[in-house]
Amino acid sequence: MWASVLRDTLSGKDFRPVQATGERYRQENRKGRFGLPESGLTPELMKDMYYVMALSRALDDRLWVLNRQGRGPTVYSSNGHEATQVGSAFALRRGEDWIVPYYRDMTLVLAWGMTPREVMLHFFAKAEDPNSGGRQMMAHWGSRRLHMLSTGAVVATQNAHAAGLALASKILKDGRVSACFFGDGSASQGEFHEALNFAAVNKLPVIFFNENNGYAISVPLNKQTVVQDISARAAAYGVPGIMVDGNDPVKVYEVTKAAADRARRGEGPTLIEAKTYRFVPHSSDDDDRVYRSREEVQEQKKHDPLITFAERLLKDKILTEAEKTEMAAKIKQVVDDATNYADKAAMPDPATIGQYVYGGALA
Amino acid sequence: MWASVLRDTLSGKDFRPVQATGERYRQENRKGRFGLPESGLTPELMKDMYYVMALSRALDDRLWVLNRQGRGPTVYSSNGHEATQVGSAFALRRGEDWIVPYYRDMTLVLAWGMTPREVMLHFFAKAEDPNSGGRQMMAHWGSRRLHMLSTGAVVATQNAHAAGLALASKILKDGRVSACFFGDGSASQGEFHEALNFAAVNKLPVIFFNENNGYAISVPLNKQTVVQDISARAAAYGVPGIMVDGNDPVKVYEVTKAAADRARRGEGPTLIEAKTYRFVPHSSDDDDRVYRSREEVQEQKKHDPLITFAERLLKDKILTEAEKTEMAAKIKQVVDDATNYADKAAMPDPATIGQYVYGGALA
Amino acid sequence: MAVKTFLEAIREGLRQEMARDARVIIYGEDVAVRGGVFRVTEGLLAEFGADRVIDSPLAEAAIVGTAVGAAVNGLRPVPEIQFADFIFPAFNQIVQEAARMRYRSNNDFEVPIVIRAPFGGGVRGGLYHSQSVEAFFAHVPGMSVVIPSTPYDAKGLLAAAIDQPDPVLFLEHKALYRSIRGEVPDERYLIQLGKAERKREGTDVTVICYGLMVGFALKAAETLANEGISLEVVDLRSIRPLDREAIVESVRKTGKVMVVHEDNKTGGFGAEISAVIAEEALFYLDAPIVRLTGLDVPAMGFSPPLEHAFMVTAEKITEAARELARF
Amino acid sequence: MAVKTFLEAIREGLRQEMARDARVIIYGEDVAVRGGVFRVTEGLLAEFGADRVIDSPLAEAAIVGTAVGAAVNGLRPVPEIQFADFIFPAFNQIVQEAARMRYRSNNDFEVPIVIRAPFGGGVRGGLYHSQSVEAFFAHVPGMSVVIPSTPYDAKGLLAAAIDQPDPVLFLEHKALYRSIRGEVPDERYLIQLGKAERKREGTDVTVICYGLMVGFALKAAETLANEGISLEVVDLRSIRPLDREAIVESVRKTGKVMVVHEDNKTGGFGAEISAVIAEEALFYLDAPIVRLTGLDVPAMGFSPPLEHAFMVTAEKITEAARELARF
Ligand SMILES: Cc1ncc(C[n+]2csc(CCOP(=O)(O)OP(=O)(O)O)c2C)c(N)n1
Ligand SMILES: Cc1ncc(C[n+]2csc(CCOP(=O)(O)OP(=O)(O)O)c2C)c(N)n1
Ligand SMILES: [Mg+2]
Ligand SMILES: [Mg+2]
Repeated sequence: MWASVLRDTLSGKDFRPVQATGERYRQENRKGRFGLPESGLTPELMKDMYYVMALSRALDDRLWVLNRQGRGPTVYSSNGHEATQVGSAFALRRGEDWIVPYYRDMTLVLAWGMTPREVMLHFFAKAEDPNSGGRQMMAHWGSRRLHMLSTGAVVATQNAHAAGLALASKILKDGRVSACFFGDGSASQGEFHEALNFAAVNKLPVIFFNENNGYAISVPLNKQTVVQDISARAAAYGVPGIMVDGNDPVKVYEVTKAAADRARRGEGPTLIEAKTYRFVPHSSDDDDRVYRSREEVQEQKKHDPLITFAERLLKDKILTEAEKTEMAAKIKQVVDDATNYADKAAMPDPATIGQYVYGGALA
Repeated sequence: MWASVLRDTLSGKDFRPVQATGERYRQENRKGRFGLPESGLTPELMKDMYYVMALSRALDDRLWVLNRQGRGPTVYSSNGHEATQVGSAFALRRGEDWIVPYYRDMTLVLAWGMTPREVMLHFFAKAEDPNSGGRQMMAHWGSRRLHMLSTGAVVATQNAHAAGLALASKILKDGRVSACFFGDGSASQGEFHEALNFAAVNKLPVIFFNENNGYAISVPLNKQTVVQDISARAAAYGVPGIMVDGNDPVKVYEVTKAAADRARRGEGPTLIEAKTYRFVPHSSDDDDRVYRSREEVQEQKKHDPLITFAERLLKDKILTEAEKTEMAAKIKQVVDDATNYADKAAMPDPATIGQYVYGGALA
Repeated sequence: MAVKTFLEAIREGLRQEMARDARVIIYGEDVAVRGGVFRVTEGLLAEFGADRVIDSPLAEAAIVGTAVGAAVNGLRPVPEIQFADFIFPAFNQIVQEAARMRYRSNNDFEVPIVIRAPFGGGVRGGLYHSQSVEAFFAHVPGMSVVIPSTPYDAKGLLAAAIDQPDPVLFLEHKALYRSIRGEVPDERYLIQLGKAERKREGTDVTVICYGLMVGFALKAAETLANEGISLEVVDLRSIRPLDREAIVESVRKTGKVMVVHEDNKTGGFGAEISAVIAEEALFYLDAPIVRLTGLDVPAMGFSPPLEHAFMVTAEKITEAARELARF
Repeated sequence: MAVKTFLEAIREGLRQEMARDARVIIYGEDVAVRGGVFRVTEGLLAEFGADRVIDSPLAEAAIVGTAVGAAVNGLRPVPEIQFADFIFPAFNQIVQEAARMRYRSNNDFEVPIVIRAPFGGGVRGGLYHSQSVEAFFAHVPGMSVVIPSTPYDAKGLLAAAIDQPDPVLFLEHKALYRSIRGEVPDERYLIQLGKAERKREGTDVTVICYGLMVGFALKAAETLANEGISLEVVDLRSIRPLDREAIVESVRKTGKVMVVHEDNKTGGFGAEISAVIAEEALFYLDAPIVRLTGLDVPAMGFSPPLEHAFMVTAEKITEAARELARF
């Protein structure tokens, strides 16, 4: 099923949510072959994962170029977070489960079914942007079709939303799991705690997924909090807190899968913390040289998940050099296509500004 | 020095803050005699503690009578929390350290130097009420003279205030410790976490004192949170979390003293959780029979700190029966005096309603 | 049809909506076992079970924030904020999240929630159990703010609020809960949001008001009728959406307007009403627009003299309206 | 005297206040090492040290809440909220705690804090980096809300705000930071809160405004002067306290008023200005009071056509003022 990502993202055509895919995962699983537990990850899926990571990085690179050329607005990157995001997305039921993304999550939303064209339409704030119709700044993702709840910019509000989605799932027994994504800085917000506590008490099927990259814009984690593991917060609420190497998409997949299974069994929420790093400034308006050394960034780049995962797939013969080259060419084509498509797309009609303040009788 | 509580509360006369009393404590300490660590607690102080507890209970009883007679407004009781509050107050430097009380804290504020007359003036909302000049509902304590920060009703806001008081102490090096008090329900508010985290990162001299009585009005702790020990939250922030029997004023004294010493040494905040129980409804407007059984309340009353502490003092020959009787008589006199005084005191002048919205140039 | 108190009408409305639509759930502090601190939700736990009537942890931001998510995923949550004074920790979730969701997602998502909150003073609540908070929320596009004044209106407006697929703040004046009674149909009925009702016809002075103030204005009208002064009382019922037509129509008739609310004056919702009139009906005015409101102090005091000095009363309305009529 | 940008004037003001009073401290997200996301606090960490310029955790309620405590215990905190759009998690601490502290304690405590926040749009900020939040806070007794429009005013008002022993919200329009320059005295000076300034004298139409809108109104006045229409531009500088006298005086002169702000119309601060005029200067009006404001949609869109459709511009002011002058 995940091979469809390849097609979807290439064609930009409409994505149809696929219901309950767990069975399929289980059938395709080849236990032990890659030293993995029975998680459902196949070589095919791992290749898809890599594809989405590479696509996301290339798309991100393009956004920066467009910004630096003065052709595009502010960029918010997932550059560095690709493994974390692809691993978690692949472990959930795309289009059926709910995700509530963070602005850092371009890879996540690509993995979840948003097409590069759609990302570019959002970036350029065009009328066709499926996230907000050009109303929101880049990286404020959302799509009912994909079961991806719209987010604003006030960090950590999404945590309560995810708990709420899960509350409905519990009451309606719809079998869905909800997952929200947030940064290490966001974990300082009271709402993170309120949401985690609320979910724990009500045993809600929700995953709180923390992408700990060690910085909140310029503020390093040791000024943000004393205990450097956000996952340590879980214990206070009787919730499992799991730490995972965010540069390893397979490990991230496994812990997310385990958390989703647990949620579906009615055992309640899980807090996952993926240790990761952002290789670029906070946004294209930021200058990270003020607050972190080039040496630190270089050191971190040694663990660039895009490179290490490719190496692993090549080594395990899941991917061949030829395929990789072919993929890169495809990706370039997809990114060009998305850029051109979105560039030419229409701007929102200013006459629509008053639309959708209210629905129902008040519309 | 604490013997002055007796005099102050009897006379209702102005209380003068006493600076740095640690030395005095140390001198008066008789290590080992009562099986205590070198905490500074003397028989004299323990007797004072008991006096304040008994005074508070008697005053509280009177408030309920006044309410039930239709002579007084809503009552918020510390009934059941006396040991917790007296133990913590005695461990701090009265009038020099800062306390930020909770509405549940009548015993605390009495121990901190507020006189029964002042409490009654507050209850009756008279002009002379030193807490708010009759502006706030009962149990919204505050006094600059006593270094007791005024509180509103929105729970858990006081935690950030205490951290802020301590931030100033750290910067100004004034040697003060700040302590805020809050309930188990309040710990569900995000601000509790934000304040704890802020204090931990900045190593602030502050004590977060949780009075865990197992209920937030009607909501039992197991609906409030999964882990029933609020002190367990401390670990996530690199802060000591200490649990103590809130029915034992001496133990509460000791842990609070240790936390204050730690704070003064510049080692940062401590979260203390005192397990306690409220013997009466949430307020005089509440009916607790709806949400807890009479058996449960009776069972808890077996550990009534007022009775158990008296027994202990009698057994240890710190208090004699004669003294206890004399105290009770004094207390009755004090409570009568306070009631009469406040009853006759003037109501606020409605013409003052516009005062004190602004100070300085805008007054 | 039965005679019910304001509180009973709301409870009956909740019960009826829950019975007809399984998506409606209730939660908040003390709403289940305790039936709410004012007993509004009493009996609902027994009738609808613990899945649909939930005692939540003490955390307003989480209450509203989870309601947003639950609404998106198919429910119709009706969360309660125990006192309006405690709504502010949830301010961000209401204003920035719930109210902006439809717009920011270009109509992809909607948030059908009704936040119920007891508000208002005159009940010895002091600074933190008496506040009027409507102006903050009426400023927010995407929100609706409903403030009923009678048992009949309360039930009909509540049904319409639950029907509305966007966030509604439903403010219940505490002083009305048990003090007024009125005929309330047994069957379900909806009162459209944004429709004011002329609660009394008059010719000399228009009093524009809502909530507790409506009864006070009617009392004042009664008193002044004996003096030959005729008050028209317009009950807005919801302040967002606002029934501009009803306001302008009445102003055209009487030429004299008094806006009455309990909330602080400066920046209170009365200012918006004045501004609408100054925009749309200026030349019909025969006198300055009078705002009779709570004073510009942080909130009403607890002590009776302070509370009384703050509160708008029937007497104060009578006096101010008499003066305005004579202008 | 030197020519400075708006941003430099604020930075200079902060520097000067910190140098003269060791109790003044600065904190917030990214304010120290990074010098703020807009670079307003750049250099202050180096000059005043890490004790007085603090990078705080990402938690607005804690930022303001701790500032309240720190102020009570002897400091003069000047916390920064990174964008005004993110002030709402701290709403309760500002409105219910900081602003009510003096009153609720019967003058026992005061909370001298100045909350600085960049606000406003026209900078491609979209829904969550463009908001105008002044109306929420101007409704709150105990608060002051200051909104400068020039480098000179910014520095003088900032000093007065820090001098004021009660909470002040100091709103800095982002579009002004680097776009305008002006003479700023080197020495310290205070501009009293609550004093409007007539930024241009005129006779036909009064434009009442603040912040970014002042420059736009002056531009409109320039344009219309060529057409023989004379605009008077009143810059409120602070909206709470509000200079009622200055408003009434100008209305008496011109008889035509236009209130301009970027914030949403309904319940925006313009309503209060209208209401004050309708109360105190009604019979001097020769035309309905015009409110030219942001639209009643949740916030301005990110896409340029949507942003432009929302924003009030010099052109829109010119047009509306022309029409009003002809009324
Ligand atoms: C409540 C709130 N305050 C401030 C901001 C401004 N801001 C945007 S991103 C950010 C840092 C977030 O850090 P983190 O959560 O670690 O995410 P990261 O960017 O590192 O992925 C801040 C302070 C915001 N969006 N929301
Ligand atoms: C933010 C907020 N929400 C609701 C209330 C109403 N309320 C007053 S006390 C209380 C329960 C508090 O429980 P807890 O903190 O355990 O204190 P206890 O009364 O048990 O000592 C509630 C919900 C409030 N004061 N503040
Ligand atoms: Mg981060
Ligand atoms: Mg409790």
